[in-house]
Amino acid sequence: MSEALYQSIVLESSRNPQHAGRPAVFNAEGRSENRMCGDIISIFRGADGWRHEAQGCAILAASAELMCIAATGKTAAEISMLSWMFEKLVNTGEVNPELGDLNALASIAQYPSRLRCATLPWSALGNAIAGDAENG
Amino acid sequence: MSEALYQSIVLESSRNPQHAGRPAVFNAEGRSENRMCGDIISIFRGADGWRHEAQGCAILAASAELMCIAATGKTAAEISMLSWMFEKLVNTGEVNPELGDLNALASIAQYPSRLRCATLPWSALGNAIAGDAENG
Amino acid sequence: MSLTTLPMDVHAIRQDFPILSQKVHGKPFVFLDSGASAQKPKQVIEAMRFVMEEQYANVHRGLHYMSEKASDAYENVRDKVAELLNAGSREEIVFTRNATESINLVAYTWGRTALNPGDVVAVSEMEHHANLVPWQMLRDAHGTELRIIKITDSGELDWDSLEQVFADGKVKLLALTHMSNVLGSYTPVERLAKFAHAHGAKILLDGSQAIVHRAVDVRAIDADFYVFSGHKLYGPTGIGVLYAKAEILDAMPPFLGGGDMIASVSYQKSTWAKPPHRFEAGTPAIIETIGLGAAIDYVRAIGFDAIAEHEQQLTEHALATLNQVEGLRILGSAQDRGGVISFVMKDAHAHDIATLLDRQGIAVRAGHHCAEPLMGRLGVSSTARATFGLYTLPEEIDALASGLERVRKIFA
Amino acid sequence: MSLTTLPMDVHAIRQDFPILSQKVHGKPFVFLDSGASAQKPKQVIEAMRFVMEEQYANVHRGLHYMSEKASDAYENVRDKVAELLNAGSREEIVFTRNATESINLVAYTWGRTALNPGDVVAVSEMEHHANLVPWQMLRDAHGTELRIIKITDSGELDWDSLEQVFADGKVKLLALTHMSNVLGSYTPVERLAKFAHAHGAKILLDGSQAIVHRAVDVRAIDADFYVFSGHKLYGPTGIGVLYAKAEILDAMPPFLGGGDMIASVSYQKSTWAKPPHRFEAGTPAIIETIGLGAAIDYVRAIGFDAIAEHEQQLTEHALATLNQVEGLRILGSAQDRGGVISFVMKDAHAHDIATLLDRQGIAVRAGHHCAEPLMGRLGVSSTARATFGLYTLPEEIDALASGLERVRKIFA
Ligand SMILES: Cc1ncc(COP(=O)(O)O)c(C=O)c1O
Ligand SMILES: Cc1ncc(COP(=O)(O)O)c(C=O)c1O
Repeated sequence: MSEALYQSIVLESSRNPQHAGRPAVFNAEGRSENRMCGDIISIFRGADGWRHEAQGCAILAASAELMCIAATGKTAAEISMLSWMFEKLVNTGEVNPELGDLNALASIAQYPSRLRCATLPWSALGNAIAGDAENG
Repeated sequence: MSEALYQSIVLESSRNPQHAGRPAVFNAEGRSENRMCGDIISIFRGADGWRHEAQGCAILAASAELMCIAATGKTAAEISMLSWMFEKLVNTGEVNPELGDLNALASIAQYPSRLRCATLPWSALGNAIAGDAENG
Repeated sequence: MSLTTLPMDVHAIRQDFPILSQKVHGKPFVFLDSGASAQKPKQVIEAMRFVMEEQYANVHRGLHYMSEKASDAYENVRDKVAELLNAGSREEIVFTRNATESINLVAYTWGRTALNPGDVVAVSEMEHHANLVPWQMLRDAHGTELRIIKITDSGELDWDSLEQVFADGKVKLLALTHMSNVLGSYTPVERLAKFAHAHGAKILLDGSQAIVHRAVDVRAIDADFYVFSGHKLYGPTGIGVLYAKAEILDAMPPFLGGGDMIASVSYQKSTWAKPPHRFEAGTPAIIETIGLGAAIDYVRAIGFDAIAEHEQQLTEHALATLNQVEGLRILGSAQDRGGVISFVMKDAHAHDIATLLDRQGIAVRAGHHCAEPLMGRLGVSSTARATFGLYTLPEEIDALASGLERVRKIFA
Repeated sequence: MSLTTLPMDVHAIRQDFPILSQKVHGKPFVFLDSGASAQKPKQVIEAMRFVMEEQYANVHRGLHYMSEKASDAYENVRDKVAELLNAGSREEIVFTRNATESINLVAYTWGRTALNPGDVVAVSEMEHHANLVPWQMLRDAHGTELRIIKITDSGELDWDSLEQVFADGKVKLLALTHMSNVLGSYTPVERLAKFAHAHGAKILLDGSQAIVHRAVDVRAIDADFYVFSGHKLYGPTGIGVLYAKAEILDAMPPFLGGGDMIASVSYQKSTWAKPPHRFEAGTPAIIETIGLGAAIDYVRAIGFDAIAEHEQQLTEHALATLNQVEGLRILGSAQDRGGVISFVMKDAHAHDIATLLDRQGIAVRAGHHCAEPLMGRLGVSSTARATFGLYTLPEEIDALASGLERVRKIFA
């Protein structure tokens, strides 16, 4: 289907995110941006897990939401494994059962110029974890 | 004929010029050069008329020689008329009886990139006459 | 809008552009991105093929047949450009890579010699980065000042702001776009040139967008500098133009050093060739220049009257049609505006719009259009943009409108 | 020399170059001016046609199909160039207009930041103006010193002179040709790079001529900068290459300002993109870059081993054959020399030679070959020059020799 990328799970995650908004208190924070298109994303680890603040397209927002859901409750090592699998997913388009709902973004592989929109939240998450490690 | 430009009168004028060499005494002098190809020419008016010192190709040398012959004994006004007719000759290729031996250079019109070789002596002559006029 | 009212036979013109009959994602290709770069007619492609297959050699220094032919063809385009712009002479035309290089050339040479530290370069809020960053770099390297002339909410130059910027008499260069690549607004160039000159400033016009749609007469405008790119005017990439008045070019030092731009070279000192060659170092874009010549022949054969009228009709049609798409907002509403239309949509980001349109075969651009500061002024982070060329059909604008309806439904 | 000994099928190769079957002044076209610019194989012409007819749009910022295709094709050539040069990474490859611009880019950016007034740039007596004038301009603008390394009478670099020039430790850049465009001499680049580095200097190599004939490995050479032009490598005009080591590029400020070279733009301050994009402002030569990619594919398919051997055989044949022409003198006699042969003839000026050969269909170049100071060193005001490409046949050298016999007779 030609608009495969914009399936309901993606639209739903971008429109009605449950993990959006900066928590009042957080113990890790990461940011990433793509100035070429104005995308900006911040990731926070609050009391109830990972949250995001995304400014950009639907793919960015959906990817951020799905990522926060998947990352919450995971260790740094598990997140880095997830990140690696996600990278593979969006580059090859091959669905990976371990990725659950993140597979909704598989068809980004057919939209190479949008890849960055999907991976930007993961860079921010990487930054958050790296910063956390640095601080202690 | 494909080598029309190099007819005997041109070769002869370039090889055995009768008006070459700086006169010991001269009362007008002009110079022109084309640095793109290294051509340099100086023109002098000595006791026995116009003479040239040319450094360059056969066309330059022949044109200088034929010009000195044609210009000698002429007034500035007549020379400027000649120069104008010569310009026309080498641009159109149309023989002009009034130009006499200078017509040997008519076929330069078929060699546009060599035009400058034929007209350089005339620029130097123009400079000589202009300088002369300036000096009084 | 009925086709029969178009001022030229766009269907016949489309036959000249082979790419327009391609399919994209299985759909007819609707190309609404000419403002970024235009497609090439077969006349241009053929001119480039011809020189490569039949008359190619390096130019200027050759005494053989192929070099003479190529040199003639190359230099002949200088005459064509001079005619296109109604320049005073062919020596006022310098070939560059693109409009960007043309502006940088002026900033590096004229800017660093004719301007003194403390002198002001004024640009507007709606400049492409190409007409902003070089002046920032000049500021940082040479100590000139950079001032910004505001635009109104409708996307026109704010005359009050212009007067303020000029008030202290320090402005020595007004560098302005002739047509905004985001808002489609034309600037009143004759009036601006008069204003600049009356205030002791020169004027540089970025004609990248305008040259495509309107007859440009640099002498009627009294422009000091005028720049554009070949690739937006249906010509090849790799070739651009700088027009400058003869007395200005004469006084400018060279930009790049190398072959063809010198009069003589010795280790101690080299002397420079006369303009325009002084500014064309090294082997030029021979094939591309010849391609540009073919593009100029092509547009002039159609005629700028017809082209301008066609653009006008398309623009009116687009404004009317797109305004009917629910939640869509067109940016800018200048009186004098042309075939460049930027818009945003409620709930749909420009990138998503572009991607979804692409899947329907429709090519539009999305992003900041190399005008980041303007995005800030407009209060958006990016826009979607549809731009028209001489091959654009009203039906393609209708296709865009239905495509956008579909986008709206997905995001509704 | 018998054809059967040639290391590749030159007759088959010639079929790829449509222009070679043209007639000139009614005679078969004998093109011996590839050193100025090479002819283009139909694979290159076809690649350019393809992009213009089937996959064209502006690159980098597009989210639609045509832009993605064109961007991929464009960026893909960066990989091809990186492979051609054996660069460490694709980010070390910057696209320019030609070798001249590549050298100027280094002089303007690296030269004005990494070099201090008083630092020395050293070039040789056999540089093309492209590798001399930019360093003169840098000297005059920035206060660096320019030193000249002598060559021997055979046309090789004079090692004593090199050591003298470096003796006081002030040389910070050695800028040298990899192959002389007048004498055909190759320079011992590995050894020179070692020498330069041991003396705390960087090395820039002008590969305009060498790249055409030999496999170049910038890492094996340990070159800091390497430049060449597409049009001499059977590619289109309007596209050139600058290779520089990643850490050097990273530290270099931008050259031209505009679109695509920025990370972010605000009125106060803009930040620059990472290399190579930092150095590619504005719409690049998309079509020409893709053409260059096809040219690289073409020469690599033939293989540099075969190309180099072919050049070697032609050169030997030419030296033997031309030396038999009475009154002809070949300039230079370097041990390691290739397919560029300059000569003078008793009583016949180079211009007359070129014109008379042209009338026989034979294209050679005449003049100072953009190397005026070298002409002074050689004690001539100009030379005639025959240069060979991969399509050159030994028979064409024979035709040149008989053509020259004819010239000799005319002037005898
Ligand atoms: C050795 C050398 N360097 C530099 C150049 C300049 O090349 P381009 O004119 O393509 O910039 C040439 C070609 O003319 C050359 O032979
Ligand atoms: C108004 C304007 N100025 C300058 C440019 C830069 O043109 P180029 O990238 O061809 O140098 C563009 C095109 O992107 C433009 O629209």
